[in-house]
Amino acid sequence: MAKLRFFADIVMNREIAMDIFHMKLYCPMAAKLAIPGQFLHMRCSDTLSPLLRRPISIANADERDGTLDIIYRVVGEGTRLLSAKKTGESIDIMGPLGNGYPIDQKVNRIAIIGGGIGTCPLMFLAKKLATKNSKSGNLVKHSVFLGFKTAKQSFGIEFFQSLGYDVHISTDDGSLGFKGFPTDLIQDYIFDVIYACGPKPLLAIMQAYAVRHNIMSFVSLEERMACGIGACLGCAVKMKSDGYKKVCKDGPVFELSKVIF
Amino acid sequence: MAKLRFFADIVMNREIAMDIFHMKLYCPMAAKLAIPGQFLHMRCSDTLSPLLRRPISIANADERDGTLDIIYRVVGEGTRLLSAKKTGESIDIMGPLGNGYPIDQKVNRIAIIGGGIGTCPLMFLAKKLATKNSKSGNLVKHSVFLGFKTAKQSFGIEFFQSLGYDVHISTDDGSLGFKGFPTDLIQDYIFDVIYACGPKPLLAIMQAYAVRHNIMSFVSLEERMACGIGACLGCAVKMKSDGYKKVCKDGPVFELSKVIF
Amino acid sequence: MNNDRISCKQNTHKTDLSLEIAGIAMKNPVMVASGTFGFGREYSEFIDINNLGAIVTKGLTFLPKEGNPPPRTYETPGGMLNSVGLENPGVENFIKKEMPYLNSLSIPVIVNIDGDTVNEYYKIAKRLDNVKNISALEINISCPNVKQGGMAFGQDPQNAYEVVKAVKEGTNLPIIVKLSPNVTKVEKIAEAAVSAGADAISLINTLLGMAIDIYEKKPVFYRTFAGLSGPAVKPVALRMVWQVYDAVDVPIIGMGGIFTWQDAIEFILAGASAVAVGTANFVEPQAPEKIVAGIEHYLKEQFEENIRLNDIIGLAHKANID
Amino acid sequence: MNNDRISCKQNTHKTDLSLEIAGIAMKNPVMVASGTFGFGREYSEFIDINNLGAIVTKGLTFLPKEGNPPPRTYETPGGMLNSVGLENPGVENFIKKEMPYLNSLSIPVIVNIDGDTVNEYYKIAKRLDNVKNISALEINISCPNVKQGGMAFGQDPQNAYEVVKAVKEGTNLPIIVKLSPNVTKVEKIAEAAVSAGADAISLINTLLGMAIDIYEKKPVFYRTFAGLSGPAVKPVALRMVWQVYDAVDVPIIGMGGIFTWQDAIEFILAGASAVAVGTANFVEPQAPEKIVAGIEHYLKEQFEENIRLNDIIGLAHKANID
Ligand SMILES: Cc1cc2nc3c(=O)[nH]c(=O)nc-3n(C[C@H](O)[C@H](O)[C@H](O)COP(=O)(O)OP(=O)(O)OC[C@H]3O[C@@H](n4cnc5c(N)ncnc54)[C@H](O)[C@@H]3O)c2cc1C
Ligand SMILES: Cc1cc2nc3c(=O)[nH]c(=O)nc-3n(C[C@H](O)[C@H](O)[C@H](O)COP(=O)(O)OP(=O)(O)OC[C@H]3O[C@@H](n4cnc5c(N)ncnc54)[C@H](O)[C@@H]3O)c2cc1C
Ligand SMILES: Cc1cc2nc3c(=O)[nH]c(=O)nc-3n(C[C@H](O)[C@H](O)[C@H](O)COP(=O)(O)O)c2cc1C
Ligand SMILES: Cc1cc2nc3c(=O)[nH]c(=O)nc-3n(C[C@H](O)[C@H](O)[C@H](O)COP(=O)(O)O)c2cc1C
Ligand code: FES
Ligand code: FES
Repeated sequence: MAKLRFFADIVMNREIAMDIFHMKLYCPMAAKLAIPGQFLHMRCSDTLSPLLRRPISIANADERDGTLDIIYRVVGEGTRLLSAKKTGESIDIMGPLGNGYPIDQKVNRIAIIGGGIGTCPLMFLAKKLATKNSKSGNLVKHSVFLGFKTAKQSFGIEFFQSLGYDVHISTDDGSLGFKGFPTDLIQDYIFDVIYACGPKPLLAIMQAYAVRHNIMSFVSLEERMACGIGACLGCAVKMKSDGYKKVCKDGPVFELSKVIF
Repeated sequence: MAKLRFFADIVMNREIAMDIFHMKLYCPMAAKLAIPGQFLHMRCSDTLSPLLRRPISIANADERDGTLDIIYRVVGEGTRLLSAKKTGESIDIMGPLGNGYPIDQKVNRIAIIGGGIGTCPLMFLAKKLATKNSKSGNLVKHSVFLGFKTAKQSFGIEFFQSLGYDVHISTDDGSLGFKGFPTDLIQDYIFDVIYACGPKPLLAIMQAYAVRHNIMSFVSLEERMACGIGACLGCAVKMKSDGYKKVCKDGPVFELSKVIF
Repeated sequence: MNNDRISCKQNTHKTDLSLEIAGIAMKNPVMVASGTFGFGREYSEFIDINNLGAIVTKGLTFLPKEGNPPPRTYETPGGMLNSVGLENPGVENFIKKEMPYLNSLSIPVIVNIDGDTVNEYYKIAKRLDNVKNISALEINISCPNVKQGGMAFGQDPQNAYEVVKAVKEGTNLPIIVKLSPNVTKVEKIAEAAVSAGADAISLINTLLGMAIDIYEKKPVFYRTFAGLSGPAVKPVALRMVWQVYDAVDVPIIGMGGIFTWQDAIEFILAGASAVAVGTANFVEPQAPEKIVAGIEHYLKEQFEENIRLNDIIGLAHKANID
Repeated sequence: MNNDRISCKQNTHKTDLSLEIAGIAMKNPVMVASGTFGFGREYSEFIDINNLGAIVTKGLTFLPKEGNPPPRTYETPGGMLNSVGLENPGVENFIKKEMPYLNSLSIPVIVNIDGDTVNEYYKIAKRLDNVKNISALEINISCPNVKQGGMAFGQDPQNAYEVVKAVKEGTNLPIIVKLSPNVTKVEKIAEAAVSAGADAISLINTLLGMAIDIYEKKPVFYRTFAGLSGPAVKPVALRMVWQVYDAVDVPIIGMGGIFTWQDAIEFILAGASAVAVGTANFVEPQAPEKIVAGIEHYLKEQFEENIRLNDIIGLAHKANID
């Protein structure tokens, strides 16, 4: 019985864009188990403030060197404390948790679309898809659409490019790439499968798009969590049928067409 | 109107004995105002845990270089967080607070007696008394009696010696100096004034001793504090007459004979 | 107060943590609180559930319940608010889908039940009466997150009396009544529950609280109010355990903000025969296991040999009398 | 609900924080809570007291009161327990020794009063009636830390009614009634207080809690129970302000765990016309000043020009109805 709870060593923790931090953790067991779309449930402090753990997507995992990467934006107390942690400290994590993106589809044209911090799980996904494609000799170019508030808050672009993806960038203020939203860019293309993560308005537009073009789509959702493992029923998200699902256990990845926004 | 609240820079913070830390703060205004027996009311965390400030005696103050020293034992959450602070961080303090030891007595034979962490305010006191004596040309040797649990937890001994005091040491386990309590050592001597700080049993014995020999004595007391400035009436200590006094405002230094233990 | 609320099975170990509450034999006094541990399965990836004293399930209603719209949780200083709204599969699905796993455990299973009406409580109790491997029912008369029933039953002695009476009629299982802290005199509700036949009292359920989103300018929760739990509520929970211990003679299961073994000992000294860990599970899944070890250590360190847990229940009341 | 609980003096500034509660003209809605600010003098070394909306004194009894034995305070997760026991110099010493300093302030002075009996409340009110520069009396019917009176008056509508009635007979000053949160239905007590003539309601006083020293094996406090305050209680306090706002038509002074301006805004949106800062003063003496600045900033950022504080009081109730 695997105990999915670890004290991971912080190998690196640095700011990679405005308020965006990249933390590398040494945790061989979790690195081995992780699949794209899963998350870590992290204790940000060893005091009672903040009390609850914080869910953060796995942005990369390297089974060989036993490390996991996360990328997070400082938005409140928990992430502020995370950002103050130093190399060499250890951190209490539960995970990998959640279901992850299904990547076994035999498809040609894949679109990955992310907004802001929603980019994080997509990085790990992109890497796995690239590995799978190079193995299977599938050389079709896949597209990535990323949206950021502003150039200063952008990250990950070179990562996707280095994997061979065709990367399209937009920013709200036009300081980098197209001025607008990534959903504006994707409207010109057609795909067999879409993987998405980002703010709700972006996902709602993608849902309409995917339904219109009848494209199989998977989305990673966010909801406030307490336990992170399906025990408290705290992270409910309403589905078109079947009532509420738990983001932490049934998700965070869902079929986009089934979600009610 | 002086605002007794500062964000002081941590110049140094290191373990000087088992679980005992020495922190040096740069805070010129507080260093200038401080007198022996006063304390700082320190915020140990910038989160809500722990919530309240922690009172810590001023163990030294150097007006010329603008620094204050504190020495503290790690006993709980607040002091644990203090001990984790790094040079260069700043810390939120209120102070100097409280009344301080009266040192204007024209006396010849002074005894300083402290137990454990109670030694801290006595260090600053000893320095002030030494300066005063060297100024006034008073060359009488004063005595210091210090008790510690064990040698590993002892500190400050050289400090008192370097100031020219006659230092008597005891430890509970006999690992340094006399095996027993500092109150055992003092029984052989007679003094004009006694300054004490330490655990209640020590102070109670000293009270009996001082009353028996009719020696003017001052003691610094501890009590749980909320505000630290006399506003909440939380730090009450019962006096033989006059009801309750506030340790933070009326004290922490009181005439030993008046206290009910 | 009496010492025979629980009878301890003496064994050869020096510290014996085993006890019997309302006929439920437990190997230690540490349970998990309803609604914080699902139906057990999820936490099996993090702790060995058979190390617990007992497991208490998520609250069950007669029919399945969908629960409240999100958000359902919200962090507060030292605590959290929840408005799950008793999402649960209903009693039949529970028996079919959850009991098989619970049957595989070697520890007592306590089923938490909830109803909109006195009759619903009766019906669930009756339905569960002949289900194997259920050790006791915990009647939740204190859920703040539902439209009807719930807490209203726990805020009035007469209502509490009626619910307990009805459940007693429906089942021969031992009955634990779970009290709401949102009352003027919790001991009055406890007395009513005991007079209706409660075999044990558990407390506290969540304190009624709320939060407002200052940018949306509206309550965070759909039902406006939600239940406050976690370390923040511990002082209140402890006080209520103390008051109920002074008022009734059945065993008490204490909960509310228990995080460490020191917290658990406070509850035991205040009069709790057993304790339940709730919110702490979310933060520290090993909290219950650590608490068992801590209690054992405390007993060994603070008392002479052959001390039984029994001997220290409510001990702080005696100090008080002196 | 009505918008005319408070009448705002419009001035030329874009955001006007001034208000009038029960006839007390305040330049902003941020007060300090009774018992956390002494008689004002102490904090003058840390903030400019004249920047506050009003000052509320430590609770006064008719005769001097010695208070409880130590310890009187104890830290809890996100909060603290206190058992000061209303140590105070009594009404005569207050007038002689504390009023001269309070007279020197330019802000309203509200005197918190407490009694063992209805008659004691009456006597204090009468004695203070003709003292100059007192803007209002806050009747504390909710102190948990005394042997007699105190909270007992605040846990029963009839008792509350009688105390308020008596105070009204003793004085022409505006009357604020301070409620206890340790009740089943706080709105019932509020209604009783208003029907007896309360000009405003303040809440919450401390939640009744306790702590146990597990090594001494006895309660930490001499009186066993003590009062819980600080951020831990905020969700409960906010909920009660919301309930009382729905029940009565007099202005509400909200308090309980307010630390930041965001907390204060939550209370205002829930229905508080003014807020009081208590425990936070101990940790962050500048909390009240920062809250004033934060409220001003929020109004400017979130609303159109010329918004008045008045316009946002209870605003979250409207969102709720939609
Ligand atoms: C499955 C999942 C994966 C995520 N992956 C990432 C990631 O890779 N990088 C990243 O920067 N952020 C990610 N988030 C969002 C991240 O969890 C929040 O930003 C974080 O919890 C904020 O904590 P805080 O204390 O800094 O902020 P606060 O606002 O102070 O947090 C208060 C409470 O609200 C919760 N909360 C706040 N924002 C969110 C949110 N967006 N989603 C869920 N709960 C929230 C917190 O967990 C906490 O309980 C993810 C969220 C989920 C659910
Ligand atoms: C005037 C004064 C001067 C002091 N000077 C020193 C000093 O120079 N060095 C030093 O190491 N300690 C000193 N102390 C004791 C120090 O304040 C406590 O050790 C410290 O507050 C413990 O905090 P904690 O969070 O680590 O422990 P915890 O036990 O977790 O603290 C919990 C609560 O109890 C209070 N508390 C715990 N122990 C004491 C105590 N002995 N006295 C008062 N309150 C206490 C804390 O302030 C806090 O509110 C002094 C105390 C006072 C009153
Ligand atoms: C998310 C959540 C769900 C809960 N669901 C239930 C429930 O279904 N039935 C019940 O009796 N209590 C329920 N409770 C209350 C807990 O069992 C417990 O009484 C309360 O949380 C106090 O304990 P704690 O502070 O340790 O969490 C729930 C609490 C939480 C936090
Ligand atoms: C140390 C202390 C003393 C108090 N004394 C009084 C008092 O004399 N009269 C009173 O009405 N309330 C008193 N209170 C209650 C506060 O005024 C306030 O209602 C309560 O603390 C909640 O607010 P807070 O969480 O901001 O502290 C006291 C609170 C504390 C912490
Ligand atoms: S966070 Fe507890 S069920 Fe998802
Ligand atoms: S700590 Fe508040 S009066 Fe001393």
